[in-house]
Amino acid sequence: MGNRLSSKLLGEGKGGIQGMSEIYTRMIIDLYRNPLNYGEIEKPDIKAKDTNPICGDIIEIQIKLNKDIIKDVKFNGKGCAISMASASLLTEMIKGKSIDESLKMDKNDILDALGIKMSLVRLKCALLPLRTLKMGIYSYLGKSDKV
Amino acid sequence: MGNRLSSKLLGEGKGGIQGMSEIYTRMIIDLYRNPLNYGEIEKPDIKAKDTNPICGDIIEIQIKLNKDIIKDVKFNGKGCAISMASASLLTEMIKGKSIDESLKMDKNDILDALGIKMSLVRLKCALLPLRTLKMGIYSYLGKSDKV
Amino acid sequence: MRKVPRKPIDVEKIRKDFPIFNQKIKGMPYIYLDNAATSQRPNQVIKAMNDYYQMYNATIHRALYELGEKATDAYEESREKVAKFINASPEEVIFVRNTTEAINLVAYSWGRSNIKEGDKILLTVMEHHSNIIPWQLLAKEKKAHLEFIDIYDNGLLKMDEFEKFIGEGIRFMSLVHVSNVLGTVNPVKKMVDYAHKNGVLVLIDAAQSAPHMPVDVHDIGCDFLAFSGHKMLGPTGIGVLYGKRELLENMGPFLGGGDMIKEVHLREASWNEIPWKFEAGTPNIAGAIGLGAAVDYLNNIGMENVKEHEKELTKYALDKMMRIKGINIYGTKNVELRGGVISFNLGDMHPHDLASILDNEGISIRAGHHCAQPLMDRLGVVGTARASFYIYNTEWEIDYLVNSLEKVREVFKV
Amino acid sequence: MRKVPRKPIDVEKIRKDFPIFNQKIKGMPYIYLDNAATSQRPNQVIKAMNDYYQMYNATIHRALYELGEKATDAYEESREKVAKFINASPEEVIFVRNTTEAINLVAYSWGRSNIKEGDKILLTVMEHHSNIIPWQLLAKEKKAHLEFIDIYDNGLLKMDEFEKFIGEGIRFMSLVHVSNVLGTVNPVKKMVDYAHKNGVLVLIDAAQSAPHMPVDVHDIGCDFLAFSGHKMLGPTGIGVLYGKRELLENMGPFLGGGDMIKEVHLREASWNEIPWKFEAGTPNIAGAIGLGAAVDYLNNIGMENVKEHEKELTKYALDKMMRIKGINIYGTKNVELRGGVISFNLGDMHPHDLASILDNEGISIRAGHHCAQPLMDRLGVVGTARASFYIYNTEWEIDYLVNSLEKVREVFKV
Ligand SMILES: Cc1ncc(COP(=O)(O)O)c(C=O)c1O
Ligand SMILES: Cc1ncc(COP(=O)(O)O)c(C=O)c1O
Repeated sequence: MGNRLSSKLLGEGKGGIQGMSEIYTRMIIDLYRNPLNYGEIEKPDIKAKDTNPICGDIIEIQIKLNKDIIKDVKFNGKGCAISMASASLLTEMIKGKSIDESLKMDKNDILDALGIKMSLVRLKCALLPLRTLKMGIYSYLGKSDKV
Repeated sequence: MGNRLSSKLLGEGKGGIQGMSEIYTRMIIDLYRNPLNYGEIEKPDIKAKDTNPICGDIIEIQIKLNKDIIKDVKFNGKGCAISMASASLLTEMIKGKSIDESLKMDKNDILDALGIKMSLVRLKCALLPLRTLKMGIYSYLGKSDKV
Repeated sequence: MRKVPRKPIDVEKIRKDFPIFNQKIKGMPYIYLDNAATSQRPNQVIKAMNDYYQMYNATIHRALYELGEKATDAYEESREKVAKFINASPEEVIFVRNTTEAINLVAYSWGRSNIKEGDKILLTVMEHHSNIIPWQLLAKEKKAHLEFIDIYDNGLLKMDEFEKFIGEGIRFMSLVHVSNVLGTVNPVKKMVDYAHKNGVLVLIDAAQSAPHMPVDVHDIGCDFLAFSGHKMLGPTGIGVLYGKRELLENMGPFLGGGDMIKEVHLREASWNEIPWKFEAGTPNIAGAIGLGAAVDYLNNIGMENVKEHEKELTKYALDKMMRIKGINIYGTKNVELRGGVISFNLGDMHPHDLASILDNEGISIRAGHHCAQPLMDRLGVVGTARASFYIYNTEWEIDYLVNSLEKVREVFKV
Repeated sequence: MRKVPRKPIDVEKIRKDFPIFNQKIKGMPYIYLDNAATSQRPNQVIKAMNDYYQMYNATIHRALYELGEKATDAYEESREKVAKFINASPEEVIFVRNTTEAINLVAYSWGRSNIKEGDKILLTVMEHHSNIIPWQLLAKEKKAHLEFIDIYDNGLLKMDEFEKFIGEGIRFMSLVHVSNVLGTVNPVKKMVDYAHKNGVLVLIDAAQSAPHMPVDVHDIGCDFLAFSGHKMLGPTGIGVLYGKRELLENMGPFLGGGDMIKEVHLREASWNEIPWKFEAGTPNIAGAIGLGAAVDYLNNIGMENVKEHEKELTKYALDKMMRIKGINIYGTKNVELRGGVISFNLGDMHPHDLASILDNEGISIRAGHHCAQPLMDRLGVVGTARASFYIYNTEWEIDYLVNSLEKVREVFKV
């Protein structure tokens, strides 16, 4: 999973740019400048917001469902390039998936998609969108008595 | 000062006994077993008590005056050999002196009298009687408006 | 806790790890018998701290650079080691300065919001000042009462008094695991069990147990447990408070500042998750790393083996010391019920004189009230002399101690 | 404070004392610019602690044997060094873990018995969380109020607001000497003077000043002053609270336990003299000794020279950095009014990204809210990147930083 997408998106950009940094690939910088699925959805079925207390990054994810299928998803918020790129990729990946499938996604899916290795501190940035997504799904399932 | 007395009392005993310890001279052990001026005075003019919080040693000094002259002095309390010997020697030294003279006594007089060198912690034991004495004299002078 | 095969400790090998024993004190091999006060530190612990200072010195948690990451990893890895050592989860392990701060943290944070006027807090007469004063301060503020379980003359707790107190209504109990004076090993598991059945929370002061025997918080079942790094081969300035997760999560903060917060506004703030909620400001990073190395060192020996070694030394010492004329040894003589701590007096000698003379012989023991004045009052003494053992002590050292005591006795005509 | 002739710092010589600079990080010489978070430690400090652990490791104050005496002497000698360093008396110097604990000590001990319902406590918007949360906790408990002095956009305090607040009735003020974000050096002497004329006691958070410039508590006139050892070449886990003698003597204890008592009975106790009244339990002995060595090291250089060196670096850095396109530097550009701390942002880049990329270049800077979230809110940013200097930093390092920032700018298309 995810691999497919990351290789599509990564294109030639994998690896360091001008030797500056192993983690700031062109893809990540591009996604920071031009995020995918950034914005809001009218009357979303799922809506969740979380922050990373270490850096103050803040992400909100909004989802429109068609039964159990994620019909549309948007995110907004403020954060570093890693968390923004991660949110772009995550929203791209779950579009059209069922919420159950989405729940099964884990850390490795995100890292594969980003195509980089990173330190523990930055990992928290990378995983913030996924954590927010799961929070949102769980509380939706809770409210709708489906768990 | 003091030297006179200490050499009198020290006799042959100065220096370590059986190599056990430089500070436990025969004099000190003898004074621990048989303290000088131990006891109480009826209706003392000066009476003071103090403790060494590190070890719980407690010394009370009682003085009978004849004008400004120390006519009689006794001590009582509980403590280690150093503080007990120091109290014996101190009371012996101030007998017959004026209270002003007594106030002038200092650390070196006590150490000379004991005839030993010692560490900071034990120094507090050695000086407890002198501190108690001075406390007593000062509060006497304070009460009698003589300062 | 790591399982290590039961086997006698190789003291000669261990002593080589401790630089302090490679020097002579007053021309004599150094005999250190004040381990209940603080232990010595092996090279491994010193090196772990030096490595931090020399190779990856940085602050933790918020540093985004490589050395900061490394420091964070080392600090949190130490927490995991400590957690395993007492069979707890890492988030239940709070780094503090020492046992004293750990107990105060509970008294301030849990105590001030749970103890009400008229409540009773149960202690014992054998507590260290660190496990008395925080409760006195709390009781005074809240108009609560302190009760104390007495001991028998042999140094064991009066269990019927304990049950009576619990039966009469107690809100909280704080109890020493192993007495630093009597050596008594209290039956904490049984007592915690009984207390819990009566709804009483229990803090265990493990300052003298965690360094010397296996301590398992799940087995004991206690709600809080406190100990100090410096008594278990670790550095000074680092200690541990264990607390049950649900309790810690529901407690308000103690010290406020950096790292213990989630969000701060001018007039309100929210707290970080446990354990960090209780670790305000830049912690003793090197100290925590050193403590981790100390735990490794003890695990390599095996805590069962540490305990066995000390039990044998204690037995040997009691046998020999009891034969000294005029000696008075406190506490039970049953080594199954006591740790490696022997308090004694010699005739009418002041314990300070005893310690001073032994110091001149190159032997370090302790003398005084051992921060347990109420226990001294109970024993009717101004203080005691105390010899306490650890992994590097030998029977030969005990022989030397006993010989010296015999000489002291003669000199002082006891 | 020792008088040392004014002369430029010999950085090459100094760097040799710091083992961390003898290694390469990612194959590059290590550029450490996070000194406001924590400093590096010289060999002299590490050695002082090792000597204690290896040669005279023992507890202090109550040990009657030679090594215990030696440890006590070294510990108390460090206190004297620290006292001289800030021109205080030794009994006014309390060893704590860090600045955070120092401030909490005052909030708990002085605050809880002096702050009453409706009282106002004055802070500033540029305070570190450590100088906010303790007062929030106190204010909440006592139903007191917090007031905050705002800043101008150039990072200087609004002095008219300060005077207005004082005029309207303030019970206590706690104030940072040098901001860890803006670098602003507040006119503490003048402010203390004005506060005292209005009967307001003042605590100075000297975490960022004591390491970097001469600090004289008598000259400043403050009632309390707090700082951390780890930011001034000393070890982690040791810090200092200075308090005026009369205040400390009249304050109740904070933590209860061994060493801070005079006499203990079952239900009451009396306290030791200052400073020990506030040092409960076994302290960070090695940490205090290490801090003493750090003070020696700084004295040898001379604090005036330290200050001058940093001023020159800051000036050099500001000049160069201001030329970077898209950079936003916070705080005053007047180096007479700011310490060696430069916070900045680059275009719309997140400061974390900046720090991460620089890390890859072998440069350690900080990024985030710097434990000053209210100040971030005031500045309208999520965080900043921050470079901060110390005695071992050079102009070459700043050139390298500036070069790297230029490259980052290109890559990120700022
Ligand atoms: C201004 C200021 N105050 C307080 C602190 C807190 O210091 P510590 O974490 O050592 O307690 C710091 C350092 O982070 C600081 O810069
Ligand atoms: C039983 C007991 N509790 C508490 C303490 C206090 O330990 P610390 O001084 O490390 O806080 C000690 C050690 O002195 C102790 O023996």
